[in-house]
Amino acid sequence: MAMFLLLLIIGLTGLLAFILGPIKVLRNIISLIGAIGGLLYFVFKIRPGQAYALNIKIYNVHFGTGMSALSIFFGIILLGLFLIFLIASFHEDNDGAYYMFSFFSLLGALGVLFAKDLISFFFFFETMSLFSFLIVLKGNGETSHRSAFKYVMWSAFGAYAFLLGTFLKVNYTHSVMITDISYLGGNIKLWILILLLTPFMVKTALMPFHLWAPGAYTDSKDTYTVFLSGGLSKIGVFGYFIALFNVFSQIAVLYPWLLKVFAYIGAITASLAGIYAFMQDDAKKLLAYSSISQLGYVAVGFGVYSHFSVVAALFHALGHAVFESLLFLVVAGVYYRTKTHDLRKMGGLIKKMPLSFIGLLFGIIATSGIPPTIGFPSKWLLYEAIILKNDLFLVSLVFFASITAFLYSYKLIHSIFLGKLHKEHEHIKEAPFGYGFGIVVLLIPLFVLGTNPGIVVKPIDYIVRFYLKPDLAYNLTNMTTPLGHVNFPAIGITMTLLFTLSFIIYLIFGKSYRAAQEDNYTATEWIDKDFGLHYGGEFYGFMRKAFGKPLTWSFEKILNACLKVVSFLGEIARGFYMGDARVYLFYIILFFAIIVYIMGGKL
Amino acid sequence: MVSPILVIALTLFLAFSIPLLHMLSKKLPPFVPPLATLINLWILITNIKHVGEGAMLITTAGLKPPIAINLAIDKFSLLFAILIQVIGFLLSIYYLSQERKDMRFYMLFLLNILGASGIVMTGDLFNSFVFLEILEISSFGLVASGKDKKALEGGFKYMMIGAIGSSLYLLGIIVLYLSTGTLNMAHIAKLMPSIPDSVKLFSSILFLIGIGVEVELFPLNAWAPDAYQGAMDEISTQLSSIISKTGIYLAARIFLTIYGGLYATNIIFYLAITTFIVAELAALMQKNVKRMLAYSSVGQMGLLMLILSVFAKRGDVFVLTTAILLALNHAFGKGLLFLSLGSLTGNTRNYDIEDLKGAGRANPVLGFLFATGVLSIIGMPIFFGFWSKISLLISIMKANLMYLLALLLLVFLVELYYYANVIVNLFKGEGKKYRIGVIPVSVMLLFALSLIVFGLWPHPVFKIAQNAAASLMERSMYISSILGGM
Amino acid sequence: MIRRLIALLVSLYLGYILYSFVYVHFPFGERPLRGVAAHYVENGIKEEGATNIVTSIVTLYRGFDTLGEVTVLFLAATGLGLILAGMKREEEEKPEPTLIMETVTKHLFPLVLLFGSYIFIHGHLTPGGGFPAGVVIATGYFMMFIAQRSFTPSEYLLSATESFAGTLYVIVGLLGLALAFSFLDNVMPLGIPNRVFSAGIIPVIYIIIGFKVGSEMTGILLHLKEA
Amino acid sequence: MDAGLIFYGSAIFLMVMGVFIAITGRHLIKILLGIDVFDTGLNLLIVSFGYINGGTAPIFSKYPNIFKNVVDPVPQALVLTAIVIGVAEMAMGLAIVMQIKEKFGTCNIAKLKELKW
Amino acid sequence: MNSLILFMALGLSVVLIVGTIIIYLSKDLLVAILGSAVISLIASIFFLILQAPDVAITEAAIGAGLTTGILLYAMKKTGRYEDD
Repeated sequence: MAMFLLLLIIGLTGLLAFILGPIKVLRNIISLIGAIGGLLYFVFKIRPGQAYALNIKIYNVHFGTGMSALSIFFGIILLGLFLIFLIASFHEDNDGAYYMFSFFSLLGALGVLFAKDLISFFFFFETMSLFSFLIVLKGNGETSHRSAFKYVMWSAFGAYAFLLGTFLKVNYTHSVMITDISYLGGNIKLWILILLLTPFMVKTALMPFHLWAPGAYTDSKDTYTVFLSGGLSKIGVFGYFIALFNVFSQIAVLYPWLLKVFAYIGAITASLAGIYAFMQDDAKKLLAYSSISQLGYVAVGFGVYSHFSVVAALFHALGHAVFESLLFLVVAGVYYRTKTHDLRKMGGLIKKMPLSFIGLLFGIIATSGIPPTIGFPSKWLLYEAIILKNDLFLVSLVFFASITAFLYSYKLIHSIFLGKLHKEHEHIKEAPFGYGFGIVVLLIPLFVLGTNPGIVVKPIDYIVRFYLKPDLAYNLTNMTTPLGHVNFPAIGITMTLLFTLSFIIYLIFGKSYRAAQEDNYTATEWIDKDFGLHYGGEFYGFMRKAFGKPLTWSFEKILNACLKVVSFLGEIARGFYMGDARVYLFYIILFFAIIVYIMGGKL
Repeated sequence: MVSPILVIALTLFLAFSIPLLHMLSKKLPPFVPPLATLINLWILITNIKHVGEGAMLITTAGLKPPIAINLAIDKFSLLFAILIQVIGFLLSIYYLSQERKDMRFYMLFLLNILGASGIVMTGDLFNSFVFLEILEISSFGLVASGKDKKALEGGFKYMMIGAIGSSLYLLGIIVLYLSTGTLNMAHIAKLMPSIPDSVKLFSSILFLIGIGVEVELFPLNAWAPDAYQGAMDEISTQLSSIISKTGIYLAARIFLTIYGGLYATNIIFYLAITTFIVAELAALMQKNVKRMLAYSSVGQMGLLMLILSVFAKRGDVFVLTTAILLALNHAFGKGLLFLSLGSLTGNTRNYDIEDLKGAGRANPVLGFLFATGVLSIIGMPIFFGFWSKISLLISIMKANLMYLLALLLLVFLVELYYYANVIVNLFKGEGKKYRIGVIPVSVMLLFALSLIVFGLWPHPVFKIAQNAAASLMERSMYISSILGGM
Repeated sequence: MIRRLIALLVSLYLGYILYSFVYVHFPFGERPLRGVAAHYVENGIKEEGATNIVTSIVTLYRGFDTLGEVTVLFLAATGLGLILAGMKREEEEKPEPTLIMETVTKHLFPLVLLFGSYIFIHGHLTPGGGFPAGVVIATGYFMMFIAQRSFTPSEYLLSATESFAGTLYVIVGLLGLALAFSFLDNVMPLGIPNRVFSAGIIPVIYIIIGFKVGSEMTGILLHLKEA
Repeated sequence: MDAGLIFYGSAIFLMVMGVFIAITGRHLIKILLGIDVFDTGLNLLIVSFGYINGGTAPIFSKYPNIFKNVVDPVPQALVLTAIVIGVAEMAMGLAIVMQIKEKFGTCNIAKLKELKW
Repeated sequence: MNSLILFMALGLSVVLIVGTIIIYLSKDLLVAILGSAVISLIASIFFLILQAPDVAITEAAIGAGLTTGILLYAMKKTGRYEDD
């Protein structure tokens, strides 16, 4: 019963937030109470293994909804992130409907975690994508309606594929519950798996299905992007786990090539998205592509399908939730103050927004997977797993992807915080409390889990151990795999020591000196005082020239091609109704004649 | 107990008396339709408990069925009768808010409701032809009553096709009469085995065309988009919610009860699929939102006929329950869409997508109503449409027509494409703000609320639909309860 | 041109199919009197008292159809009025009726009305019932519209008789329901066949239909004249 | 040639020609005429179905002696209703045609192309 | 059905066929309307031959009388000749 109570709490708070829409203060308090209540209730009341069978006898099928440990893991991530998003969102001016939609999208996401049968899975999955679509539609950008349209189309594409997969499964196994189908004959089970996987590939924006993600992330409200990219994409990862373990556990035996393909898609997504990322001049678009690329790693982790590669994938999913939302939160704070996302218009904000700078600094360190932070353990485990599988091409691809990660993170921090402060930004203050609180709260797990990952690896290992032979020895602070041993706090401390040492050396012996704007060779162009000679814009211009040509080709072209085919069919269908009533009458007579001719034999 | 024949007698009495009331005072006629539909609703509801197993027999002219005409009301027809009265009542309340119309408009509307409830209740074949004529003449009259170019053109086209369609329906009835000797539906159903095969086939083709025109099957539905688009918004609501549902009832009654789901049903199966695909593809290309809704409702009718033919191939109660769920969802959803579209465009009858840009933002209540209608028709979770779509897919899966299921999902994607396009355009940019009266909004809110409430707790609707479906399935029970062992 | 040819060919093919089907299954005149028709013929007079079986079928056995049919006519009259309501009346001159026309129609008109009322009063005895009677009365008025210089019956009166007759018809039906628990039942005494005052409510119904159809058709013609 | 050919033949010919005129007529009233001819043909067909060889009209004017060889009365009753319905449709159709003439200015159905595609 | 009536019916059906062809061909609507009146009249006679007096009177009154009247009124309003 606990699960329904939780969904009820969240649903009711959503409704209350809508009803109290105009009274801002009351609405904020109510939603805050709802979110915190939901989180606490979830942490204390929900236990793994609690199964609830709510049998709505609609189709003599009962919506068995139960709790697996994995759902708790993702549930906590979702509710935590939602709380952070909520606190930050109070600074933006949102109306009651916005909060209702966000609460209902959370409700949908939690419902997906609890669902034990495919139809209620679909029900909550559709609720989640419907209400997040409505929020993206309410977004502020002028292209937000185009990206909302793409978002709903892609998630519907995924949802209908899932529905087809469900009904194929039910047709062959006569049960709508999430049960194993690997015993089925023929390659129908392959089709069912691919169909069931599609919505999750769409949700985690894997390469062919990622077209909606940049638009949706950039055009939805800044704070909601934190929840959208950090929280809702985790449902995709949860879906991977369900599809690859609960629904089709013998996949490694029956279709190993599929897993290899899946891993390679993940790797290609990671690297290509990374390249796209550092091409962007809009901070949110950059982060959107970075989020896609990080999720690519998770797909690689699942693709490799060994025990600790899946652990790495789940851990990376958690890491992604932490550092990606941190980065989005910082950019949101910056936007709150400077009212722009354009990297070219920013610069030198380090003096004005020190906390955001620190937040972003550790965020990008985590994104590139450098030791003290949460990004490192999962990356390390991932590399170990791939090397163990001795698939060298995959390793080099993933390695290339993490190089791009480093490139776009540096561009981000450089363009926003370093360089020269623009004139109009002189007076701005630090990001308000909401963002600051979120940054601080997110920094804690960044370091704590970075240095002693055992806290999180224990529950994940407990989950994955059930399906794959465990070959990872670990305790709170260090891990040993067949290839090597690592002690995370040690590496963390050495990295920070090295970093501070090199910083001190730079300060003392550094040859750099502060030059005024005019003391500069400007090829006879007169640069007046406030023209920001800030190297923010064409940061990787030469990269774009080098990679530019192949990158202009995109999946959009395939989409437009099949759209053209459909509209051609539409033209034919439309042509039938040509407007002249006599022709309509002729259709009836002709139809009568044809039917009689076909049935002629028996007349 | 109040005999349901009063539903028809009273509606007729009030329709005839409108001119007399008009002479008393100009303001009286608009109040007659709500009164009439309310009384009918009351009569029908009191009769729910009397309709036990099989059909309730109400005789006319004091003689037993095959001799005289009789009404045969089973749970299936009672459900449709109540649906017609409910939507009729809501629409008549909607008309109250509009400025004083010509009194004849209310007479036509009332006679339309009479025709629909007549078809739903009658147990006699020729009588259904007469009521079908009443329904068709009053509906193309209502369509043409818009009096502008589009309305007149739509009305004329509907009239032309409807005239030929109903004549062929009459020929079908006559052929059945000649081969069985009676005009009573139950009696014909009983004597069906004695009819030679080719007569059965030819008469089922005639019925296929006669009812196909009414139910908008593929080659016969060319009139539908023009009539829906031409008519005024409340009339298109009436077309989509009342008149097409009566067509579905008639198709179910004739093809399932009389023919026992044999002859014309596999033609209908392929026709219905083509209707659905052609209509949805044509809707994709529309720039005019009203014509898009027209094509979409033709597509939904194709879906309904598809479900009926699937039942005829592999019959079980669940498939028929889906048909009823789909009919209810389409009646309320599409009705809401047409009504809110009217107010969204401020009754300027200019329905271009570009002019609708931002209208949802400008008047949020109407935007919410239109969005509810669209989301319910598409089948989104919170709304009633979800359950009807899921049960549609399950029943097709049960008939294990897997390729059909995949095809339907593909076409649902197309449907989502053009609906999402409308929703997105509605809520972006700056639109004009229109003032709408309290009554129209409250009527639309009722439609929307029913969609949401039944979406969240579909159990009661499902039970009602299951009873009605069960009673339609028992063909022999229907025959024996009417003819009483004749 | 080809389109007309194809249309002709297709309809001819359909005609051929229909003819061959009908020729095979329902040969002309060979069908025995069976089922419901046999019942009507045998005890039509006993049950309904009217010597004209077709009339007893139309008004009583299938009286509900006729009620529907009357509604259809009523529907046509109101629909016509509604659609023609907004027409602009262009005043074109009406040709001056000659003296002969005027006087002849003036005298003929009452005879036509008499003939019409004869038809619906004897509906249950002689062929022809309420509908042709009403139409005959309407053609009488039609003749007056054309021939007379200014002869316009008051629309007010026409629609009053029309709706009054309609309500009366429903009341007669309800009478049947009240007295014999079945709508449109023949509650009045059947009397001796072949007499004017016989066959229960059939003459009553036909008189009502006669008035109703007469006023309706005149109404239609009036609307068309003035549209 | 037997009687059936004349009655069935002419009835079906009327129906065929009616549909043909309705399909190829350019003027709206010509189309309505086509539909009217089709209806008349249909009514004639229905009544000729009802005819029984050697049967007389189903009216027993000389009451006491009821004779059995009577024509089938039911199709006649049905046709009575069908004729009236035909005229009702015709009246409504003409009203619409008159309004179309006023609003469109022409009665040529090819010009009625406001609603297409 | 003695042969005299049959022969007359045959003659009438020929008139019928000619009538429909006239309706089809004539550009002048008045001729077409009168053609349809003739068709109704002949149909009414056929009804008589087929022993259906009720239907004959109704068809004569409504078919020939009223429909022609309505059509003539409509033709008055919408112009007599077919404009292409």
